[in-house]
Amino acid sequence: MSKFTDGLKKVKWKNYINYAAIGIVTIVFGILSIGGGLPSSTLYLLEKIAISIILAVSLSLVVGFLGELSLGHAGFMCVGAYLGGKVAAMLAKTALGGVGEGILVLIIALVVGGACAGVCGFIVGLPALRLKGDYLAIVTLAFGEIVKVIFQNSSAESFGGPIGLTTPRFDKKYLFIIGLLMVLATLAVLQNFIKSKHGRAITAIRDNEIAARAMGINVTKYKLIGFIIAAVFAGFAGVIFSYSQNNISSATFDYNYSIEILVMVVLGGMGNINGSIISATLITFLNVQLQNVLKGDLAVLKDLLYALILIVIVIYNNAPKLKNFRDKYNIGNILQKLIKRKHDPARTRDDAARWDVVPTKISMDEVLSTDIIVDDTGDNSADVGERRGTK
Amino acid sequence: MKKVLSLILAVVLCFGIVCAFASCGTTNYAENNTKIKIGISGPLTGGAAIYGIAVRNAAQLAVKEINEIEKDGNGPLGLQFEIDMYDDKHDPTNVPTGYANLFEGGMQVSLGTVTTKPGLEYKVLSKDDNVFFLTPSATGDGIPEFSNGYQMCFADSNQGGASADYFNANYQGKKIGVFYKADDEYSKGIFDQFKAKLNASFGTIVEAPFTGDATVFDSQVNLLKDCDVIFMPIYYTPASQFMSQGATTVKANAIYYGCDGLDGIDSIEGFDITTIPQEVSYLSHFNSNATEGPAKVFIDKYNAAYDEVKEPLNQFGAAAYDCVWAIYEAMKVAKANGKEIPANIAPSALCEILTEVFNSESFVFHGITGKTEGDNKSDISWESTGYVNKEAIKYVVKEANA
Amino acid sequence: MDFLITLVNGLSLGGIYAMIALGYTMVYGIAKMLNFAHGDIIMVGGYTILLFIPVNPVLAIVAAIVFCVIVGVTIERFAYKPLRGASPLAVLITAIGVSTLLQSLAQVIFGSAPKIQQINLGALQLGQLKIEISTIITLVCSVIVMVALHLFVKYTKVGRAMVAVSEDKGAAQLMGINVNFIIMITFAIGSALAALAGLFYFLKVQTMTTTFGALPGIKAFTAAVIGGIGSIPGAMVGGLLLGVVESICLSIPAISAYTDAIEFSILIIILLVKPTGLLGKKRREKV
Amino acid sequence: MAKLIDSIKSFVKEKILKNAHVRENIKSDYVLETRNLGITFGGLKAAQNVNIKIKKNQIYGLIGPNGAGKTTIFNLLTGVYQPTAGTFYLNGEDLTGYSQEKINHKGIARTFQNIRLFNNMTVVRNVMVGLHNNPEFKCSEATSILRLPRHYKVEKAMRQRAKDLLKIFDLEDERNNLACNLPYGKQRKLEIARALATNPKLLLLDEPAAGMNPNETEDLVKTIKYIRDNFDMTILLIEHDMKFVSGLCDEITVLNFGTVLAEGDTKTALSDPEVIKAYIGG
Repeated sequence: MSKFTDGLKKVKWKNYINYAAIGIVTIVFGILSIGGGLPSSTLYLLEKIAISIILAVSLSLVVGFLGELSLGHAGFMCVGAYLGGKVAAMLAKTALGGVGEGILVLIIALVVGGACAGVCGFIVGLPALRLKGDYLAIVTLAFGEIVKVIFQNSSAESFGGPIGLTTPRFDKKYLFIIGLLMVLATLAVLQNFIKSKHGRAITAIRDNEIAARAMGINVTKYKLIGFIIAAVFAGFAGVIFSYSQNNISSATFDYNYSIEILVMVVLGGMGNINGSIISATLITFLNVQLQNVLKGDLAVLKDLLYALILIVIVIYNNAPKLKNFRDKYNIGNILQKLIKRKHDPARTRDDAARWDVVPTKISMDEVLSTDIIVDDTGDNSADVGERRGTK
Repeated sequence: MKKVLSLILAVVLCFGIVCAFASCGTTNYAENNTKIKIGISGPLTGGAAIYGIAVRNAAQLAVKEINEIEKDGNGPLGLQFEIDMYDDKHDPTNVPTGYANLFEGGMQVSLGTVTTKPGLEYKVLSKDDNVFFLTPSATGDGIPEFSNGYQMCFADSNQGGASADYFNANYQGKKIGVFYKADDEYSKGIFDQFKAKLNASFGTIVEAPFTGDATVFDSQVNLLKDCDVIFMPIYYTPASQFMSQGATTVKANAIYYGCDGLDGIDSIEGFDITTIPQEVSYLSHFNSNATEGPAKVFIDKYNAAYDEVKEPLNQFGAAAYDCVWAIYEAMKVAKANGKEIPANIAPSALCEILTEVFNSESFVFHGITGKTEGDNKSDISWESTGYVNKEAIKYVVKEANA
Repeated sequence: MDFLITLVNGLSLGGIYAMIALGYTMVYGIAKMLNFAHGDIIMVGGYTILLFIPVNPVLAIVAAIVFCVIVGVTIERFAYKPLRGASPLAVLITAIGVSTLLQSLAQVIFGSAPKIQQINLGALQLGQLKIEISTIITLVCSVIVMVALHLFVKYTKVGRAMVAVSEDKGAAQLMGINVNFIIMITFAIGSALAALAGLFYFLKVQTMTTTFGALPGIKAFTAAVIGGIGSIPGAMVGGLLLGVVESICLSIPAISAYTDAIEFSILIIILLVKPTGLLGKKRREKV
Repeated sequence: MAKLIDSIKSFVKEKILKNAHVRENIKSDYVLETRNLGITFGGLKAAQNVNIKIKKNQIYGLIGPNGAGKTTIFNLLTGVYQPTAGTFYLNGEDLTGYSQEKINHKGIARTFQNIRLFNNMTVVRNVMVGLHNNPEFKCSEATSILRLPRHYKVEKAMRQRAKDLLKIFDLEDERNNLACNLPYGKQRKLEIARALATNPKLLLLDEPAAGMNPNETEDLVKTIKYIRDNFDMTILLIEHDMKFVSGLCDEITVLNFGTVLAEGDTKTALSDPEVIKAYIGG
């Protein structure tokens, strides 16, 4: 017994607070929904929130931790939605469709959608090994657009072409529960991954790629893993999205959608998973609510507001000239002073400094300013080899 | 900073969720209605807004007229009507939320969606709750798939087929070109049917598709410059761009031939159709520049009520006007048959009543869309599949310059 | 013959892309940032032209240039300047924010409905060739602008200062060059080019929407990267290449629906073969 | 089909791999041996015909005026640049042409002239990154994601090892500070600790004493000797400080303009007239 309570005391509850919060939301709303006490609008909202959180958290792995800018996250989602949706549509009519109220088909669709998106993540990750920063950003953007065009021009029998793919809708009473469970799974995988030696390696690559290489970190492997994991979860989000709609069309997954996900990640604080969760929830919630309040062209005031908040927050967090101001008037610091908890690194426990949470400013200068280490000697390595051959 | 911010956000969020809860409760959301609520989902912002706005305005016009007849409970039904519109921005992902808002707001009967893509989402959701809808302008073939859905406009396949018939009869021996939007269900749907029904004697037709938000049509103009007849199953904005970009390059005696999407092309602000040397015509159920008949009466009423430059009328609006009246007439028939229609009738109950009327062969609605003769209104009836039966007319918007 | 027309159309479209790409590339070369909002400056130019063209076409052009320069410099001053020295990712995200801001502002002011303004300058008959006059004007003007820009950078004091700043900001400052001023000038030139591009694009499109600049903006960005971002001749080559490819793809109905995919695939392939674009300079990190 | 595969194979062999370096191990008594190592950038010969031989447990110095090509040699030995001529061997194993990661796995670790720490990570975690590839701490991604007991065991052991290493450099108290908040001298020491964590056979130190005050330098000399003795380490270092070099190094190589000016015993090499000329600029 005492061993058990000791064990409980050792658990760092702070690390699990997000699981707890989402778990409680899932249980409370799940009970209400099954009891029939929730209006459809709330159910749809919860579905959307779950999808946004999965997207934002998975993108934050690439942007926040790996330090690469990806503008094609909606493209991965598109692949997941279309392929998972297609599998679901095909299987729903077969005998499998009846097993467990369609849960089995949903699981198969998730696996297929996630796997296909993962393969795309691998393909997009390959250029990431040669390209950096701005160049990689445009490649991911291009990938998203290519995926969109391909699905748009598919034949009516395969993926529905311009009219979109007809997908089975899951019972709305349960879909959001599945969505929130997927959020928990996403959190479990990503947090466990990031808070391990592998996550440390990824953060090291972001902080200083050359030093990471010199430490023997396999940069190729970890960059690919980062891209693949993010893509797989975007694919999951896509499958859930396809289950939340009767008809999906690739125009939904455009570049603006990727930007919206990026905004969620940035506003939540890059590399801050809990921040991403909160900002994804809030932005989705506001999107839906403001759409009802702001009619006509005034609806755009919402975008105007987001843009302004985005600019102000980024400038506030990053402007070199505001550094002193930030340090002086940081509410966190002020609160700390009020509570009088003096920060003494020597006395704090090992995990006191949260290495997985970094300020928005990532010292990306070096990472971004080097395109690639190339030999000035010639454009190709054959040239190099030739000289060596003549030794 | 971040912690406090997130705390505030969390509080706001909880507050919002509680608010969302407040609306939950009864299953018949229309219980407290004092008027019959007609729901519409359509674009009020974005590129397609012009259609949504026309639908809203025309529907409101019809409701106003009906309410005038039904004033003080003296009308045949003793009911008042009102319109509730949700801005879906022509984006199907907005539809679930939009539909839920309408439904939970007490919608009893609906005009469905203005455009097809959101309509594909809408038809399933409304089927689940059994809400009757009669869409003015969602032309997709699959829209009236379920028993609760009806169309006032021609379905895409009908338009494509009718156009092909017209070509077979009138344009033999001419070189045919098609300008269409490859990633648009309306355009592609009509084009596919058109191609299938067109006589083989025309030989190969010149296809000039475009996609996405393309606005530069140099290449398409170049492809189609030698054609005698150019079929344009698209909406009028890209059509007008094509015409003005190709004004000098396309054959001066060529004929532009479109479908109902071209209606309104002559009333676009900034686009002067007289500068186009070619003939512009389309096959439609309504001519928004009609100079006589019931259409003219409606157009005058519309233009008196709304700003004709900023919110121009088009066939979408005319169809919406007819939709509201058709629903009203159907309710009158039902009442005459002894059905009770209280103001707070549940949507599914109303749906039962209306489908029965619409499916009966004797129900013929007289409207302003379709072929009218003199001052007589057109005859419009529905098949039990939900497709509309009425006659289409070819309208020549502008003759070719001599 | 058809191919010739396709080529001319492609070149004129490419000229527009090149002009926009020049803006991207100059700002990248000198301020080391991707100005994602550049495409929306085109939109600002387009609306200005739309507003003033009923008054006087020449006035419209001048007004568009002036207004775009003001907007461009203002954005630089208030959104980008505070972030000088911060991480490029932060600047990029701010630029995305500015882009959304401009678009939504335009929608608040002008509404979301497309605005059409017909401009028909007629066509030129050269034997069997029939070419729109606006196409020729675009082609000629874009060539003139590119040559002028090249000469400006090469032979004027400010131009050389720009080269110096792009090579080494710190050293340039030590040499007495006012770096802030040079960056401001770069934004001004980029915005003026965007205004011109807006004019020519408007001649082609004749319709204004709030997303008027988004498509040419992304295409031009692609062009700049293909040519090697930061390189002025690269932007020209990339722009023209992309314009011609687009025109050729569109002229073949079988693949025209895939035009965007083809263009982006070309981008990816070029980047994989030459990670710095066609004419981009390689930079070596000192270890 | 088989014919096609053959033709592809021969194509790859002839066109792509035509001049690839064929690795050949040698028998060597030296920890590091370079043979005619060289690299050219365009027309610039940054290093050529460099022959260095380092015996086990030696502290070997690489000196020369600015731009002599010292750091270039380091970059060649760690795979940042690929040599255009020559080969190098670690304990007789040919490492020429390997990637940076692979060379590190084989046993060469380095520090950088301009410090490259993982600034947003704590001190202890910087060292733990160095321990990443240690076979003792092997733990697959799946193990970590599923939080199997192995994950906790490995994390704990890694932390303990990192702390032990930090103790040597007197950085234990700083372990939970962010690396970027350390004073300059301590950052240099942390870099050495991190390099040491990768368990190398040969340690390359690029100007370890740069920017340190005399006390710190003296301290560093002691530490380097301690590392050599207790970790059974061979060390190659670049340094400008002559006093530091002569007090520490057993042998040196003097470079100028990419070529070797003098080599051998520290005292003799430093008194070579060519060297004096190069430094004083006669």
